[in-house]
Amino acid sequence: MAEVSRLAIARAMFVKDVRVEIRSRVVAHQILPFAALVMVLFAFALDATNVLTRVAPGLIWLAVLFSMIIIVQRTFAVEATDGALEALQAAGVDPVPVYWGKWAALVTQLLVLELLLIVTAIVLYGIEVRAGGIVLLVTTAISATCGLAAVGTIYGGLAAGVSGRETLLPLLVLPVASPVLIGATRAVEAALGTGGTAIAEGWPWLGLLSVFAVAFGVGGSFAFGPLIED
Amino acid sequence: MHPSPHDATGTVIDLHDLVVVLGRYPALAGADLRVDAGEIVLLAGPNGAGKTTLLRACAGLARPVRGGGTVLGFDLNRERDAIRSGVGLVGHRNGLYADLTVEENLQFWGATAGASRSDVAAAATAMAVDGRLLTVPVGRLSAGQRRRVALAVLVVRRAALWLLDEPHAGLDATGRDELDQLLRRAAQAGATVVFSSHELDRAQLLATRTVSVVAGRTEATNG
Amino acid sequence: MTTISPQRAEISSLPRGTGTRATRIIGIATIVMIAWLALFGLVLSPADRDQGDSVRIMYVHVPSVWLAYLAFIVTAVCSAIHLFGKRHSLGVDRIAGASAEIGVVFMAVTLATGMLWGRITWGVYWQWDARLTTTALLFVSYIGYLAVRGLDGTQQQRARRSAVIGLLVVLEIPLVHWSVRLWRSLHQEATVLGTDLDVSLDGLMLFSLFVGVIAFTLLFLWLVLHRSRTLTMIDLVGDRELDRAVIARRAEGGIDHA
Amino acid sequence: MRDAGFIFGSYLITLGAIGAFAWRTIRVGRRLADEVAEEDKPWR
Repeated sequence: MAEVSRLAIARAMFVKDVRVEIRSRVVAHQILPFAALVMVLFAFALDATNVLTRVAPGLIWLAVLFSMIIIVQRTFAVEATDGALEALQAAGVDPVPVYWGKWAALVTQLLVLELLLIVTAIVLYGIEVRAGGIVLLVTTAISATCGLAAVGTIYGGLAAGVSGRETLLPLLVLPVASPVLIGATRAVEAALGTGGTAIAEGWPWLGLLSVFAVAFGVGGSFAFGPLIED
Repeated sequence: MHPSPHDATGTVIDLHDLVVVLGRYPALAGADLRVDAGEIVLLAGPNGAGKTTLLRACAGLARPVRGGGTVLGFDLNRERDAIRSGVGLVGHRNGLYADLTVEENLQFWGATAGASRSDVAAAATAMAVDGRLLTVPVGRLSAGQRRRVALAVLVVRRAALWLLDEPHAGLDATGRDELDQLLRRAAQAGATVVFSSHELDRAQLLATRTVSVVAGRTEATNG
Repeated sequence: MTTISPQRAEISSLPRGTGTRATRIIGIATIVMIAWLALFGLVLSPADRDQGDSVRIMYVHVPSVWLAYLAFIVTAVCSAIHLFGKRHSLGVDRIAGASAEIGVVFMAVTLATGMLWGRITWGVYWQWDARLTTTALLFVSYIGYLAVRGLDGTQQQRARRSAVIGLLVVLEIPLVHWSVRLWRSLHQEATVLGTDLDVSLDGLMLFSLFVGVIAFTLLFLWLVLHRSRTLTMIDLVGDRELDRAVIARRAEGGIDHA
Repeated sequence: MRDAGFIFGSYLITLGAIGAFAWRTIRVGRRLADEVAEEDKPWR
């Protein structure tokens, strides 16, 4: 068989995932509303508005983390329902670009989710995005998302398919993702100036997030194949 | 350099004493299978005999805990990737995305195998997938139509060995006859076909040889 | 007859089960040293000038930390050996599994004794210190590792899957540590443990801590030997059950190929 | 001794965990050892 370029497989995988979402609208019609609802529930739990503005960055990332678990479950359910992930294995398709493709699709979905959550926080929690912090905000969102998606895709592959494994996903993902929660929250605090933090305080966190994304992106490329093997 | 799968000649499957475990249950308890190029082999046997697992093992999917051999000339335990790229398995599940159209599914699988757009169109024609169906989401197709799309994927991937699990299930009489024709044509084009069925009489119309699968083992019979 | 009976005699003089003469010696040495540690820590040692009596907890806390991290290092190394070694040895995988179980138990001990020490010293059970937080997340991660080991599959599948997870956790540790340290350094001047643990250790204290570390290392060795042998037997029993199931399955068909 | 409860508690936790884990390991090991043939045990 002709050697297929990894990039071509990854692109096919990405296009396919995005198309499935555009057709099915599960993320748009179910998971995004869930995430927004979580933001409302945070407000009920934490009551006072000044508390909410103070902790808004953390709440945004918490909502991202929990929604991501559901998105990952959904995106691998798409693969598992008609045995497509198994068919990919059976066809001897290189798992590395499969991982990249699914990673890219997850990144895309998470970025949309984060945009929605930031808007929700502006509306509901009264946070304000200052002009100087926009660059930090955007770069933080991108690097944190790359890291989160890398972790989510690794363990999503392991949890895919076989029943009884879905419950394992949060247990595996959340401890690994905690540096992202810490880093992304502090960086967004700096970007928004929450509690009087300066923008400059955010940059070291961006370093952490980038290193995390690279480490788990590379690690996932190697780990994904052995983990989806059944 | 890989030999082109369509050139597979001689012995395509040569497996000995396979034991495959599902959970803790030995679905295969020492099965042997030998298939030559160009054959259309029927795996016959009651439900639960291990036909599905045997097909999955041949595809390099179900890993044997004991036993081994070669598929397409590659070692089952050590060269699974090489086996997989030459083998096509269609099981109870078709490996298609219900939300995508027939064409998009074929293009996706074509892209993973490096096939061109014209290959995709040709494959659809070869498996008698109605041109009007190309733009219909797979989720809206009938079972028979879906199976034909799944077979078209094997054509797109240029699989040399077709492993089909109960391909006749859920099809009406016309559908079965059409399927038989398609599979004969695929065999003439150079593919080797191994398929399973629990309806012996019907399936023997297609098969050039029958292998019985009973209680996780195989037994050659004439057919 | 004459060749068999001396062997029999030798076997019966060995400890039962997973024990051997070596593990028995290690076991006795461990008990003696832990007894000394308890005697010294609770009775003989003086209270610390700054910390008071709470320093006594350190004599069991520090060796448990050491053991827990030692166990995880062994798990990581064995995972790597399994994955990158030519033989993909199942024996190494069982040592990784046994070691992770031990690590989880002693991580729990570490966290519990650490909290008690913290309650006395800081007045709170928990501080968001880099070391504490990393330890806690490591603990949870290895619970996940053990859950992955428990998934269905062949022994080879289990070994490969858990080895991959074992190495991913190694990737996680420095990132967690870095993130928590960066986080706390922005809010406080220094880590709590870093300043407070500067106790003036006199000779006997140092000696006892040393004894504790040696004792727990031996304890680890003893536990890992026993536990990995037990895991070997679990796999053997699994193999034998499979043999039986294969025979039973063949009998179902009524075909006798043999 | 001040905070004696905490201090004795920590020793109890440590020694208790060691004891419980060791006991369980030995017990499971012995039970299985009776089921497995001597020649299958590499440490024998």
